Parts: sequence; structure tokens; C-alpha cells
Amino acid sequence: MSDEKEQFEPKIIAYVCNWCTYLGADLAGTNRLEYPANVRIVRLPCTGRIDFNLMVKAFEAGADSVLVSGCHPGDCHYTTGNFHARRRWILFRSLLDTMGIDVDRIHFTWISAAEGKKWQEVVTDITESTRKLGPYTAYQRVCGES
Amino acid sequence: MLRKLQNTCRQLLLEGKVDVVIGYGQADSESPTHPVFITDAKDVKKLVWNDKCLINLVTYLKRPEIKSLGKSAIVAKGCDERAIVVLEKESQLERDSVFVIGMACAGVGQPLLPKCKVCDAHMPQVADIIIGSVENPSVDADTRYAELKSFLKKSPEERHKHWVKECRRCLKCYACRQTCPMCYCERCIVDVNQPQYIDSSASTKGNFAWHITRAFHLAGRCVGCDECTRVCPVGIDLRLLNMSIAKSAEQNFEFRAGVDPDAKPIIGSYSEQDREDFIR
Amino acid sequence: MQVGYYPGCALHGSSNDYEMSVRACLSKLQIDVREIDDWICCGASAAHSLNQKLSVALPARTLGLAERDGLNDILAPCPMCSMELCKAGKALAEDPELRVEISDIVELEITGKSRVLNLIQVLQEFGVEKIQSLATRSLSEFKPACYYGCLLTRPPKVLKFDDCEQPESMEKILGLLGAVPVDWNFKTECCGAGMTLANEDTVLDLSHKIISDAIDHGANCLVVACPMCHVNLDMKQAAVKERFGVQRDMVVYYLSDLVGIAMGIDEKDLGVDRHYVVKD
Amino acid sequence: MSQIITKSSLLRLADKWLAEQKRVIGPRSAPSGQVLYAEVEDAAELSLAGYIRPANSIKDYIFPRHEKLYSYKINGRNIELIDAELSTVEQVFIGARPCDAAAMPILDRIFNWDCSDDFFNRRRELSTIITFACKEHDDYCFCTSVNSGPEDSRGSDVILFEIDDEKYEVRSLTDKGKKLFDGNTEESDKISSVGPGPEICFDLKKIKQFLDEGFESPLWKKISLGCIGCGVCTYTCPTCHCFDIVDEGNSSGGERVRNWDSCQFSMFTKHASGHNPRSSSSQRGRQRIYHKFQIYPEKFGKLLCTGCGNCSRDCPVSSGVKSVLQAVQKSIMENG
Amino acid sequence: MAKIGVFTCWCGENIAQNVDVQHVAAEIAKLPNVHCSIEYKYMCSEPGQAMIREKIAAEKLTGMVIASCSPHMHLNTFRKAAKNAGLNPYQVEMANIREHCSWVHRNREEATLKAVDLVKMAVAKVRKNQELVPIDIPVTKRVLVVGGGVAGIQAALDIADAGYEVVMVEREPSIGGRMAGLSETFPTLDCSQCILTPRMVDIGQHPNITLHTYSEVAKVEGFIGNFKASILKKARYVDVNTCTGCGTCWNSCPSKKTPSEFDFGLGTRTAIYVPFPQAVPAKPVIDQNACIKLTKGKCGVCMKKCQANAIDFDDKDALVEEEVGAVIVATGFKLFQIGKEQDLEGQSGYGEYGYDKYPDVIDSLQFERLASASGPTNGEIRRPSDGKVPKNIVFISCVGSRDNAKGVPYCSKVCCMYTAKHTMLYKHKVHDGVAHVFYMDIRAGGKNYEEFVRRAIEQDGAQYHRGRVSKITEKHGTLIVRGVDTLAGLPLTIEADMVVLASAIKPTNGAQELAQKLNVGYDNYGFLSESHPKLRPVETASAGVFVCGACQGPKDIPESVAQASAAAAKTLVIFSKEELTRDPEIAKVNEKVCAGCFTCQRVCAFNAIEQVDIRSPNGKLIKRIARVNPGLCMGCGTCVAVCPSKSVDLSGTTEQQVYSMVKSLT
Repeated sequence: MSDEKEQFEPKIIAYVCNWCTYLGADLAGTNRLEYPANVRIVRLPCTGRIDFNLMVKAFEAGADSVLVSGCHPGDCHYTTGNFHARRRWILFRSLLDTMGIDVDRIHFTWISAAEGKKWQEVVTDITESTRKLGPYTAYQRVCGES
Repeated sequence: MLRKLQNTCRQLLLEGKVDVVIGYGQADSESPTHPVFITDAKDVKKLVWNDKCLINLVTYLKRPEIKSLGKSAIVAKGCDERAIVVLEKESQLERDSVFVIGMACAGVGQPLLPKCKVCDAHMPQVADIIIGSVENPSVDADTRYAELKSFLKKSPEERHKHWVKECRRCLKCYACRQTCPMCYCERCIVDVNQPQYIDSSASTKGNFAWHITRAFHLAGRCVGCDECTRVCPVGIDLRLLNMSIAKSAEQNFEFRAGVDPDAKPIIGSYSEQDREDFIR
Repeated sequence: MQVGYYPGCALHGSSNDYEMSVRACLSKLQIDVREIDDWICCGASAAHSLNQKLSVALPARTLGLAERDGLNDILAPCPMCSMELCKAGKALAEDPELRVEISDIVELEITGKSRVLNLIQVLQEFGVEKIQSLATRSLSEFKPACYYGCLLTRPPKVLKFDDCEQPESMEKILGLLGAVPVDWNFKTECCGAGMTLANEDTVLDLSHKIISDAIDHGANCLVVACPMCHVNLDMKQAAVKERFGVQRDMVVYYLSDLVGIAMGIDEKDLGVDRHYVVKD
Repeated sequence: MSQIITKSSLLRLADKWLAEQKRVIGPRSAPSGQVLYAEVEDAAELSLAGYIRPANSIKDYIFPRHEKLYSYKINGRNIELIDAELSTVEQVFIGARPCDAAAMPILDRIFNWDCSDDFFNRRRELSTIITFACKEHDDYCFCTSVNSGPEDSRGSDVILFEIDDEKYEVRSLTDKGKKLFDGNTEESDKISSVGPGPEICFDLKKIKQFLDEGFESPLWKKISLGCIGCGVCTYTCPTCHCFDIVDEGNSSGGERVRNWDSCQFSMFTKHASGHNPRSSSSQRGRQRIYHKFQIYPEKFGKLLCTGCGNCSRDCPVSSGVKSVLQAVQKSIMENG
Repeated sequence: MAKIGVFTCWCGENIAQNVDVQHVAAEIAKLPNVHCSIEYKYMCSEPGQAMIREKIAAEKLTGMVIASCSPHMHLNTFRKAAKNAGLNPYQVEMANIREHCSWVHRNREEATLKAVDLVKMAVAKVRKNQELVPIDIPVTKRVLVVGGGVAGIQAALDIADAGYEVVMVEREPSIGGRMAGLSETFPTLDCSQCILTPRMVDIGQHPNITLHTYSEVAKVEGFIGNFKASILKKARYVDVNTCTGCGTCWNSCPSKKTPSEFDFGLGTRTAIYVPFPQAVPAKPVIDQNACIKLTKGKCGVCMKKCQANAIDFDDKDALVEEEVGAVIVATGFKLFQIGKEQDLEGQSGYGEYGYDKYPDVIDSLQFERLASASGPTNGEIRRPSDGKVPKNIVFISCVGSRDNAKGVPYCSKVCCMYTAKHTMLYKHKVHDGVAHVFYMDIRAGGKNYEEFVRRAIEQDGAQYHRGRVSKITEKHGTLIVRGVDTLAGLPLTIEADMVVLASAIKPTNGAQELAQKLNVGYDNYGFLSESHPKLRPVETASAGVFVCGACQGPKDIPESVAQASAAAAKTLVIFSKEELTRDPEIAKVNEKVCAGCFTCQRVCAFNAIEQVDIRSPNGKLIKRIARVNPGLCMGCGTCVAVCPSKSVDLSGTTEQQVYSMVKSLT
């Protein structure tokens, strides 16, 4: 079992904004900062564009963790998108918590275009922590049931 | 109270102030109440008022069939009335297009509905006329969300299991959506299949996604009238989900939907000081 | 009007003439002055230089006592005392953790809500116009230079009763009572305060600057609201005169002295005769 | 002479069936207090008395609300279809109501009319329905008004009559039913029966007449005003059977599934063009009545209603077939 | 049926090294709708692009995916390539298998696996792509310039000279702004008015410039290319057209006591007046609060004297509408109000300096007037109290600047320079005088600036003391300035005849209100916010509105002028086309299903969503819905996320596209 855990490669879906975090990830690349290959980035214009349905969908698509990341408050390319997003996340997390959905599998971060290093750290940490948590079987079971 | 109610409505109809009165009717004192739509002053005796008046009639203000009847007066309890505040905020009705008959109400249902036990809206606030009078108790947030609090004592795993069980029962009859005064979308997201946001099946997966969506679309809008819970044929306690967001809204943004007509809707506004302890 | 009264060490020692004056004046205004039972030293300039926590705890205890006795307003005629109490109160009100810790240390429940006032503030609270109405004689022969010193108006963040650099409040009060306050430079200059014994040269120099500037601007007396200032300007005046040869004596009144005189209180009862420099 | 079984041995029997890997379905009270037909893992879960009838109907387990028809796998360009295998589990319904059981022959006709539905038929074959005759009824019940009644045995394999709190009289109607009880009943001379049931509350002939002429009657609008357009009536109805077929899946594959659908949903008849022949709730309300009392009868000579009253009992605004038809009746009385 | 071409790039070894590109191409080739899947060494190279163009033509591709570097790198490159080959550029998507894959993963298997996924996602997306056409918006080729200071003047002239119409709005009776009041300018000491007034005259005479002085912007509606501004023309009581500016009126006006705004109260003016001789327009206004006729009803001397009878006491405020395509904000600055601004409660910021208490403590702009040849003292340095020439003068810099406690935290940038200038001007006029300066640091970054300061110190012998002044008191008519010289480490007391305070620079009054009217952001101090501090220094959050000069932050004249020309250039870019082309990747409302809750409107940072009434042919209101203004929408998509019925979608990143991407991962 523990061995299997070692083997387990988590699937992580990341929704990132085009102007800060995506560029941050680009910078990580340009600086050749290595990190686990488990993350799949979906590029969106702004965190404001990221709806909660997308996070649910990610789990339905078999994600073991979801990452949502954008510009630091005040740096939003569209001035206020991330503020609106943050507010929705606050409310959404409390709903997920009530529904017993593992909030440790939904990660929110601010990563600027300059923070390639932070991107590397975040992705590495999430991958490791998710590896520890194991596959999100609870939700996958929900999706399996007819 | 009933006489005053009936007289008021008679007046309204006779003076042509309104075209229809949306109120409660009842076959006999034993049976539950049902909505009545009175357009003729001589029918006002059909109106009843008692502790069986559970339905939140505000939901009819959103229905085209009712709108087509003309200007309406509506019988509303303090809790129902909050829905009107939100509908106005969201440009779904102009306040003066409806005459609100507020009923003083110390609680309905036998036994008393859960919401009534923690209700702080015994007296209507924005009604055009208020009939009767009762003490308006003040209820603190802890009491208001006590049920949720005790539910949250369960471990996340237990909570998850609980909702899986509930979702297995769900028939996807959409009574929760149809009865909700806030669910006025012309096309519900669950009826969209390009893309398929939510599986239309009443499978556990589809139901799970549906109940998350329903609850979150009411974030900062649900006034806690609990109709969704009352009408559920298989008895799913949707109240808990609505509550978890309402609580978060009150804790984080000092906001309660429909309580303060001047408050900014929380979805669509923000503060730079909003908490972000959960954001890395 | 009722105020808790915190004399502090000075008014119970070197400056009991100030205490006489304050008590006489306030009782004439029928202000109920309640000395806080079992008050202790505020820590003054010493405590904070030794131990930050001590510098909060000392005044905090006094605040605690006041709250225990239900005294919402505390008069501390000595600016040093009132500043220490203010600072402590502010710190406690703003920092819940500190509040818990300190409350624990002094074994008293402290909220830090009680207001700390200096003499000027109390008179303002009481109502300057009311004082005017109680006045029995005009102070027209007094041309005071109102001297606030370095503490009375500071820290400005806490004490908002007057402009910290160009204060006017004493002038206002005395003006209404008929006196003719002069406009001069050194209202908020430092008098050397605590240096009285440690470094007399400085004190004499500073006091001289103050007194002579007052004279230059046509004052015939000085008015203070601080025991320390009084010591340096009154008791030390002889020494100043000896060293710099000031042209003439300047009587140094406490604010309460002149207010008392205006209301017809005998100078003896105000302790004016106990000053070093007396009118000839 | 009659066959008797005690409550306790009936439960023991149920446990035996469970032990034989049969699926046992019967009334069980949900956390919320509602009594619902549900699959039980232990006979003790069954609640056999103290309510009028469950809020849902046994159709859930013969024509489930969500059913896989087949699944498909996408591999690059080639797509593989995989048939869904038919159910193999024997299921015993215990404590069904006559108005549930009576719906079975009605559904049989539908699912075997233009083509025979294997999924449905297989479940029917595998099902044995043990019905409880109704001693009590409430204001919602109107079985007697639609040619049924508290001991209507249509669709049942066995029908039980409560003698007292301890015992039931067992009347096995089919071999399937007999097999289940053989050797588990005692002889007795007690012949029990139940009351006459609810009194008749509308006259079918009059209703029929009205439907023939009254399609455009303003009445429909009037009585549908209160409808909020949910699917409770249709989904808790033992006889409603509309369904919708959709594909659910992702890039790697998915399923074609059959879901319940409801004529009360505004989307039900919405065309791709955007046109909707039944755009108003009055049209939809009327449709349901016509289907039950004219369209189906004209096709199969029987009513599409067993008078269980769930439609009103579960209706958020206490409407439903009974109240509608009573209103119809009333208007006939008033203006011929 | 979509025909998709996938082009996987080696990027030399950059990708190929850690990603098995052949494998990726092969895997992707298996996907439905993928018509060709090719890998090549350098897709972005000309041969690479040529190959792409050929394939598009040959296979009649309806969409394509380039698996290579970051879209921020080459998306436009490949979209152009597609366009040239006749494929709609918005049918092109990129999979970033370099920055996000080959460069960050060493394990070749894993990297390859991920690369395949990334490309799959891109294919899934492009399947749902729609052809988009850039949006064209008509442009009104007129610009509104708010503020007639040096910045506004520069911008206006640049644009007018380029042949476009300019509408200039100035709040004061004359243009010229702060610069018109300055004496000489650093670091060249050339006379401010000598260089400015010709420009002012140009403005007045330019055929392309409409000038509204004594006017304010009341309201601005619309969006880039299509603004409608209503301008409030305050009652002037003088008909500018008939008035000849002869001066008879103000020479004969009996009300002479009003302190002159232009001289900052150091001089007085009449009730009917021109703020200064070189004013443009050189036509007077009547100050309705000072005019005897307008206050008391009798007088009217000016009216009698006026040959042109241009005086009209019945004049009223009037609104004029101007349609423009762009707006340039150049509202400039004011000085920190020493001793008046309650920046911190209980403190009147620098009460200890006795400004307003001692007449001979003045601020730097007042000193400019004293030193100005056209000033109240005709350029002689005489102190306000008794007109005596000050022999000892103290300049204090950073009064309000760099002071969190009593002033503002930022550096006002120009004070060090003009203080040095002041010492020179003083020495040049009062040869036997001594100029003292108290400073925190000397910030003289700029061409010839440091040299300038050195000259003040070395040639003109200004006494610089590094330290702050604690208090200014007065004794027998002299000011006692007590401070500290931190370099000497000693307290320092100077007996001065006059003190000049270099007060901090703040945005002018009403700047914030204007910003709100224009939907432009501003910082805590009211300085207008540019949309990017480095790369978009004159643009703002609302398209078509530009900022320049001190309203955006403290600036000296050359900077203001440079920024003004930049704003002009940006404006000319808009005017260079008949129609404005906007990126089509913006939000669009499905009006059929919109329920009109207008949450979208609340979250839109660009006011791009408007409420529209849908009416039946007979004019009956059917419903009110949201509509996106393509001229304003920036395409963030926040509206999409908050729309419960998903009645609004974002072209280029539609819900369809995103969901199919996510689904493609299963």
C-alpha cells in the first residue's frame, strides 16, 4: 500500500491568469526551475474569469488537486478581477467545507510574473501534499455511481 | 388579523390600486394552505391567514403567468419579504410595481419550522402595510447558525458521506429551484448542454454538482426562507448548504441577504481588506 | 457631572497647591470629584525607560480601579499622568491580547474604555459658556501668557482636544472670563520639567526664555496646567531672576486659579498664596 | 380458509430473501422523517405502518430515474460501443400500496407498445410485489374515483391484509408470489378486508365529456396559476413514465443514459429552433391531465392514474390531479 | 467538421531534448479532427512558417495548434502566418511545451506525457474555437484637453499641429497654469513667462483649438473614440468676443481689495480683472463675490466705461456639449496647505512653522511671485510684512514631503531644485544677503541638475544645513528659526527676516472628482493612476483617456512636457485610423437568455456593460438586459464567472473551450 502511495502520481489541474501566474510559470521555465510534471495549466485571462463550476469540473475530470492562481491584489491586469475572485473563493470554500469536499485539495495562490521561483515551490508543494493525501477516491466514487 | 387582511385586499382591488392579490387559501382548516390569486374583490373571503401559511409567495412575482395579471399585491411574512428586497436589488422588480402586505408572524408550521425558531423577522420591514404586531426577537449569529455548527462537528469524511447519501435520494425534480424566489434565470445553467456544466442525470455525480451549483448561485442572495428544503419530496436538508454560505457572508462581510436594502450585494462588490489567510 | 479623580504623586506632594486649586474650582462648578480609591503611581517618565510592560501595567491598574468603581471619566490634572493613562488606555483598547495579559497581571478586568481627561478637557466638557455664566467678576486686569508646555497637548494622536503646535483652548476659556491673553511664541516650549534637580542650568535657561518671551509680548502673568511647569516657572523664578535679571516678577497661576478667581473663590482657598511669586 | 403470517415471521422472511441475495425494497423512513420506498439491508429498517403511503413510488426500482443504455470508449479515431448488461438481481417489493402495484400493468403497456423495452421488462420479470391493502386513507387519496380501490390487486403478486398489529392475511395472486410465502404461513379461518376507501370525489364521465370539449377552456389557465413548474408530481407518480436520452462523457468515452423527464418542465417541449409548443404552465398542466385521462385511455383503454394522490401530497403548493379534477367538476356544475 | 493541423516544434534542442516530439506528434495524430500532425526543428523560422502556410492551404485546415513556446512569445507570429494563409487568426492555439514542460522537467517520459496532454488540451480548445473578426469602432478625431498648464498646452499644440481639433478646458480665467506664475526655471534660469507665453498665444490663435477658460468638465459619457463631454462655462459677465481687452474696465473698477489668486495673496486685484498681464485670453472676468454691482446692486462703472459694451451682468453659467474621441487629463498640482491640512487628526501639519501666523513665513510659490519681474514687488525680494528687503533668508525643504507623521510619504521631487534656484535668485537680487537652506537630502537627479545645486552652494554661497527645523518663533519682527545641523551635530538657531517653506506637491483640487467622471483610478493622495507604471505611463484604466503632468505625480517642467507629448502621440495613434480596431476577444451577452440581474455590470471594472431595454414592435417593454460595449470591454471575463445563467461568454476563452480543455484531461 505504502509503496503504491509512492507510485501514485497526482493529477493537478491549474487555472491561472494570463498576465501574472502564467508569465510566472513562463519565467520558471526560462530560469530552468525544475518541478514535478503533474500540473496541467489552463490559461484564462484573469482569476475573475474562473468560476467555481470549473473547480467542480476539474474534480469530475479526475483531478486530485486544483490550483487557482492569479495576480497579487492590486496588480490585476484588469484592476479588480482578482478582488472579485477572492470574495467568491471565501464563500465557496465554506460551502465545500460543509459538503465535506477536501479543501486541502483546492489551492489558491497569488503568483506574479516575477515569481517563477514561487511557482516552482507552489507546484512542488502541492504535488507532494497531494501525493500524501493520495488519490481523491471519495469524489471519484461520487462520479462513478449511477 | 384575517379581517384586516381581507378588508385591505378588498380596498386595494376596489380602488384599482392592484389587479391581483397573491395570498393564501385553504380547502378546509385541516388541509394545508395553497396560493390563491384574487382578481375580484368579492373573492377576498378566500384569503386565509394562519400558522399553515408556509409558502413563500414571493416566488410568484418572478413568474410570467402572474406578471401578466398586472400589478399585484402580495401577502408576505417578514422572512418572505426579504426576497423582495433582493429581487429589487437585482432589477427583477420595481418596488412600487408590487404592494406588499406584511404579516406579523411569530412562526409557522406544526411543529414550528426550523427557520422560525431562529427568526428575527417576525415583523416585516419594507412592507407597504403591516398587519398585526408581534415582538421582534433579536437573534445572535451563533443561534442563527446553530444547526450548521452542530453539523460541522462531523468530520469532513462523515459530512461527505452524508451528502453522498442525500444526493443518492435526489430525484432532480427541481422543486428546490422552481420554488426559490431567487431562481429567476430564464435558462438555468443545468439546462445548458453546450458545455454540459452539470450532468443532467439524477446520478450521484449529477446531483452533487447540481446541489453545489444551486447553493453557490444563491451566495449572498438566499434569504433563508427554506422553501427549497420544505418542498423537497425526498427530504434533503438544503438549508445546511444555504446556511454555510450565509454564515460565511455574515462573518466575513457583515452581510445578510435582504436584510439591509442599502447594502451592496456581496457578489459584485469587494473590499481590498477581504481576508486571504487561505491564499498562499 | 461626575469625574474620577487621579491626583498622582505630584498633587499629593510638591504641588498640593494645584490640588487645592483644582478641588476648590471644580466643587464651585459642582463637579462631583471622586478620588480613585487605592490609586498608584502612573510610572511617569521612569517606568517606560525601564520596562515597557510595567509602564502599561501601572497606569492600567488605576484604569482598572476606575472601571471597577464605574467611573467613565478620569481627571488627571498632571499632564504626565494623563498622558501615561491615555497611552495605556489606548494600548489596551487596541490590543485584546495585551488586555488579557495586563488584566491578569493587575488582577482587574480592564477594557480600556474609560476616558482620561486633563484639566482643560474637563472644563471643556463642563462647558466654557456655563463657566462664563457662573463668573462673578471679570479677569480684565489679567494679561496671561497661556503656557501649555510640552506634554499637555501630546501625544496628538490621543489628545485631540486642541491643536498640538498652536493650542488655543486656555486662551478661549480665559478670554470668555474677561482676561486678555497675549499672543506669544513659547506656548508649547519645554520647561525642562524633570531636569529641575538633575540639570538646573538647562531648566533655568529654558524657563528664562519662556518667562522673558511672555514679558516681551506684554503678558502680566503666566497660566499653566501642569505641576512640573509650575515648579520650574514659579519656584525657580528667583534663580532665573538672579542669573538673567528678568525685569519683573511674573505670577504663575494654574488655570484653575484664574477660573476660580473669576467665580469669586478666595485666592487663599485656591492656594495662590502658597506660590513662590505672589502679586505685590 | 385463509393464509396468515405474523409480522415477525414476515420480517424474518424478508431477511431470508436478503440472505438469498435478493434485493428487498420497502417503505423506510428517511432522516428527514419522510417515508420512502428504498432498498433495505435489514428487514428491521422496514417501517410497515403509521403512515398513509410513501412519498415516492415503486416505479423507481423498475423504471429507475437514471439508467445506462450503453457506454462508449473513444480511442483516437475509433469508437467502441459496449452494451449495458441487463439487471440480474431478483427484487422483492414489500409493503407496496395497491396504487403502486396497479401502475405496473399500465407501464407494461407503454414499455411494450411500439417496441419492447428490455431494461424495463427484465426488471419486471425479476420483481415480486407484495402489496398491503389500505386500511386508511387521507384527503389526497382518490383511488376509488379512478376505478381502483384499497384492495385493488392489479399488478400485485401477493396482497396482505392487516388483521391486527400482529398478523396479516396473505393472498398470493401469482406463482411468483406463492413461491415466496410457501411454507411460511398458517391456515386460518379469518377472512379480513379493508374499508371502502375514500369516497368518490369526481365523476369520470363528466370529466371525460369536459376533456372532449374543454381543451381551450379558460379554466386551465385559472387552475395552473399556482403551479411553480417543478417535476414533483410526475416523479412521485407511479404511472408517469416520460424520459429523456442524453450522452454523458468526456474525451475518452462516456455513456448514453436514459433519465426521467417531466412534462411540467418548460424545457420539455422546447424545440432546437427555440419554439416551444407548450410554453405556458397552463398548457403543461392541461397536458398532464389529458395524457392521463384521454390520450392514454384512448390508446390503451385504461386510465394513466391510480389515484395514489402523491401529486397533491408532495406538491409544494398542494395542487395535483385531485384538486384539478375537482375544480373541473365544480365548473361543470356551475356552468354546465 | 473541424480540420485541425498540429505543428510540434523542436525549438532546436530546447524542446526535443526533454520531450520526445515525434512521439507527441504521433499520439496527437490519432485524435479525432486532427488532419495532420507534424514536428519540425523551428516552427517560428521562415521555413517553419512557410510549411504551416502550405499545410493550411493544402489541407484546408479550419484550425491549428502550435506546440512550442509560450503564447506570450509567438502566438501573434503564428496568428499572422495563419492569416496570410487565409485561416482566421483566432483559429490558432498554442500548447506551451517549452516554458511549461521541456524546460522544467528533466524526466523525459513524464515531460513527454505532459506535452501530449498539453497539446490534447489545445486541440480540444481549438475544436471549439470560432472565427473572430477584429471590431471596428468609429473615431471622433477631436481631443479634449483638461487643464491649460504647460502640460496641457504642449499636448494641445502637438495634436492641433498634427491637424486635429482640440478642445481645451481651463478652470481659471486664463491658461498658463502654475508655470505662468514662476519666475525663472531651473537649471537654466531662463524666464518662465518668456518661454511659456508664446505657447499660450499659439493656443489662443490656433485654428484647430477651441478654448474654454473659466470652465470645468461637468460630465463625460461614452468610450474611446466616442466621448461626449459636457463643459460648464462659468458666468464671466464679459463677452469675450466683443471685448477688446483694452483694460479700461479694470483700471476704473472701484473694488480693488481682493487678494490676487495669481500672486497667492501677496498682491490685490480688482473685481473685474485679468489674472496677469499676459493672460490668454486677454479678456477680463468679473468676480461675482467682489463685484459691487453683483453684490450690492449699484456701481456698474465698468459697464459705463466699456466702449465695446462687452459687460453683461445678466450672464449665467452655461453648459456646452463637446464630442471627442480621446481625453487628456493635465490638471496639475497644488501645494500642501501648511498648517491647514488635517492630515493627521489633532495636528495641523507644521503649525510649529507659524505659516499664516507670521506674514514673513511664505511658501515656495509665493516666493516665485516675489522673485518674478511681473510679481507684486516687480521682482524685488521684499518681505510681505513691512516690504523690507530680507538680509537673512531661510529655505526649508521637505515641508510635508517624506513625512508620514504630518505630511505625505512621497518625495515631491522638484523642491530640492527650486530651493537651490531660490537661493540663487535671492543672491542675484540681494547681493549682501545670506540664504540658508535646511534639507533632508539633496535630490538632484537630472541633466545639469547636480551641477546647478553645486553652483548655488559654491558660487552663490547658499548655506546648506542638513537637518530639520523644530520651531519658528518671532521676536521684535525677526523670525527665530531653531533647528539642528545633523552634520555638525549641533542645534542651530538662525535669526531670519523671511522664511520660505518648500511645501509638498499634491494633486490639484477636484482631480479625484474628475477621475471618477472619467473612470480613471487614483492613489491615496489623489494622483491619477497610469495603467502600467513602466510600459503604459500615460494610458489609464479607461481606454482613450490619457494623463500627463503633475496630476499623475510630482514632476518638473521638462518631464511634464515630455509626458504631454507622449499623451499627444498616444492620442494621434487613435486618430491615425478612420476606425478603431479592438481585439475581438471580449465578452458577449446572449440577450435571449439574459435575465437582467446586472451582476456583470457590478463587477465590470471598465463600465463596459450597459442596460438595454428590449421592446416589442409596439414599444412595450419586454425585458431589460445587459449588453457589452465592445469599445470598452477589455476581455477579463469576470462577468462570465458571476453570471448565474451563463448568459455572457468570453470570445476566445468561451465556456465551451475551457470545459472541453478540462474534459480532454480525462
